[in-house]
Amino acid sequence: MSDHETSADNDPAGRGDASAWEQNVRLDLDDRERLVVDVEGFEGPLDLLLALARTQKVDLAKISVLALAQQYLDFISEARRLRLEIAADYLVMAAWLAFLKSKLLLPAEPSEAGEPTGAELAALLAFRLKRLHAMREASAQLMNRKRLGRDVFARGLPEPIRIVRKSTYDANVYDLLKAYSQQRARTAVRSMRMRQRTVWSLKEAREELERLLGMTVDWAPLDRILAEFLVEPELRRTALASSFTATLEMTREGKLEIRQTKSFAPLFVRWRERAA
Amino acid sequence: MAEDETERTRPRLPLPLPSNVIALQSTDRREKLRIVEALLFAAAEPLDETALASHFVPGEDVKVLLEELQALYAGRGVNLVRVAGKWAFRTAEDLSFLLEKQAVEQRRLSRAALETLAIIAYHQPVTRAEIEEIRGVSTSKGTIDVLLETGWIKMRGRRRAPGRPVTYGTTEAFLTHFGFDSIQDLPGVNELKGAGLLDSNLPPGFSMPSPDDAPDLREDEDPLEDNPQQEEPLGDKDDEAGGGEPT
Amino acid sequence: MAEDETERTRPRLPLPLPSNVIALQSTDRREKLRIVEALLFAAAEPLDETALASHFVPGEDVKVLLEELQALYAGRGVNLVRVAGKWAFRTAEDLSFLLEKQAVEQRRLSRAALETLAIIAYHQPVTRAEIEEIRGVSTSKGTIDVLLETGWIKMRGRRRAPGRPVTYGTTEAFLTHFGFDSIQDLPGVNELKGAGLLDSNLPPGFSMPSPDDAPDLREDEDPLEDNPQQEEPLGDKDDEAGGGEPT
Repeated sequence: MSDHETSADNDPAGRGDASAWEQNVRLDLDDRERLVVDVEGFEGPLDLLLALARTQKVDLAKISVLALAQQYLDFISEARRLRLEIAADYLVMAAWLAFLKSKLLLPAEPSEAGEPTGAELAALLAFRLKRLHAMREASAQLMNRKRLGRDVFARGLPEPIRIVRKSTYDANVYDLLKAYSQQRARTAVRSMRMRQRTVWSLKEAREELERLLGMTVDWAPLDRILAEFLVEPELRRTALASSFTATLEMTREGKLEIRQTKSFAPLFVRWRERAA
Repeated sequence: MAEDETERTRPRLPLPLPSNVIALQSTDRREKLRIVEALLFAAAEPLDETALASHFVPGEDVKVLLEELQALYAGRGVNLVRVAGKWAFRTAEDLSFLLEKQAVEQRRLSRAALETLAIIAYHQPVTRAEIEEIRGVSTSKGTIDVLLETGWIKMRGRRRAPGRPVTYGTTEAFLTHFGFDSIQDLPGVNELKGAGLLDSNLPPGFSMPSPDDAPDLREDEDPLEDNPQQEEPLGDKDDEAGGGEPT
Repeated sequence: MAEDETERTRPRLPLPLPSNVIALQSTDRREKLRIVEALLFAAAEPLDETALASHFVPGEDVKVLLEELQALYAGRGVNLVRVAGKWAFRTAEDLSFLLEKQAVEQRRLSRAALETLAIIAYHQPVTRAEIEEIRGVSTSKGTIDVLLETGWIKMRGRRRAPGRPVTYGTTEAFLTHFGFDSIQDLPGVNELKGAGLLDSNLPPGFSMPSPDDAPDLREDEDPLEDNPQQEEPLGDKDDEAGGGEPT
């Protein structure tokens, strides 16, 4: 019961509670002025009819459509007398009810085929009123439900599904070996450059020549003197090139003598000071 | 008094399970109940049996587990309920007074909107013209917009009739909010049906339709266009309102 | 096995309460428990005892109610836990897997990771500094982390050298993934040349080690500490990188 009252509060029109609602209407009828002012509050002619029907204080099933039609027409004429503006659809309903009333009062004429009789039209109106009333009740019942977020509550702290991102990695042997090979080759180039330190510099060649020539007294072919350095192909070129340049330099300085019988023939060198 | 209330709110099961049932359960069964309990407790939305079953081996009777869990929570501060054909934990109905602070401020619906909602619920699928016919008054676009905003109603399709008016129906959120397991649980639906009051057309005495929120379109419904916004039916109010005039 | 899990995860309480405790409770006490239960369930955040007490007459021992409720939920799919001095329901820890959804992403290893992996495979056991020396560039912590995540490499031990850097080696999963029967099946120089992966005119003295993934620690390796996390070697990059500078 307490729920009922709460909902009446929540329902702005307060129509959920039948008795309170009826009271309102009765109050309106007691004071015509107020009723007319309240016409604004009616949601159309059917709503007004339903309100008037309530004043008959009978079950909607037993309602007197004729009396209701008269009530409606009285209401409209009263409103007109007060020079109130009445929406068109209320007037359309009034015209229709006047027609219905005449149909109900006059003895049934042999009507044209398919044209409904007065009783049928009355039943139709009664049905529509009942149906609207039923929907009103239903809406009140709906709003009186134990509603989620108002009367009953879901978990306030739902625990969300966590997405666990799991990565699976893809790599194939080819990529792996290619990566290794390329990076090793890359760094191998770098380390070759470091090996160039073993390449003979001019200074190194001079020192080596001085040492080697010191052990000989006579003309000796340069490549024989350098034999020990010419085994390794890597070293051969640099040893020869640097020694030759060094030989020329030392000759120019007067420390060495060079001799060659013809182009591309072996180059002979000897220590000049010894010879002298 | 409190006892009475607990009894009243105890869910469907005819008899409370004896309190030693848990102790008798096999550990395996107890683990299964724990899993269902944890899933439903954690979920932000009601879960259906299929979703729950996906955590078990095929063939597991989740429904039996759910009913056992429901019995376990009957009379507790939190109950296991069925809504919209799914399962969810909810605070016990009789404790609503406690939780007023938690209540989220809900938009007050106008009387017209409430009536329209009820008509859509009971008469769905229903067009705006039919709603107006029942209410005997034209329904403003705003009223339907407000209801669409609540998420309780949706546009379902178009009636295969002149003007191809949009048909409206209720959503799962409607069932969830009002705590219905299915639309057939609407209060008084059978009585209304019996009295012929769910027929949007006349006269009574013919076969009565039931409210139907099944998403499948009826015979006389066409799908909404891909882009219903473009042919928004609520704009052309004048055309449709014609159906609502008193005849 | 399921038995074990339940036992293991049963919260603090030394003994489960007998299952007939609820039945013995007075209706009044049961109502109080229902109230606490509903409040905690609906609350959008953990509640402290003061907040809960505000729903009872002054002097009510909420703590005792909470402990009783906690005992009631012990061993269930949902437990009542204290977090930061407040109370909340939480999915039982052993069921947290229910709330996880695996999203598997297929990812490609970066070039740096591939190189590092290959160096670890050929040169293992190898420290990060040594990897950097071979690669000629510094290796980010992330690269090694990713490789550890793949499960293809592992920390083997620590090099008996200043700074005691971690040594890395490949795992069985590495062999499985790349389809090697043993680590010795990694191709040598000539095979790589034959496959066109290595240039044929490499400098003399270019050599590749014969890989060895034997799990036994080498002479110059010490075991990892019992708790490698605490002395996580990957963090102190600077220290280790020092060892990797070209000398």
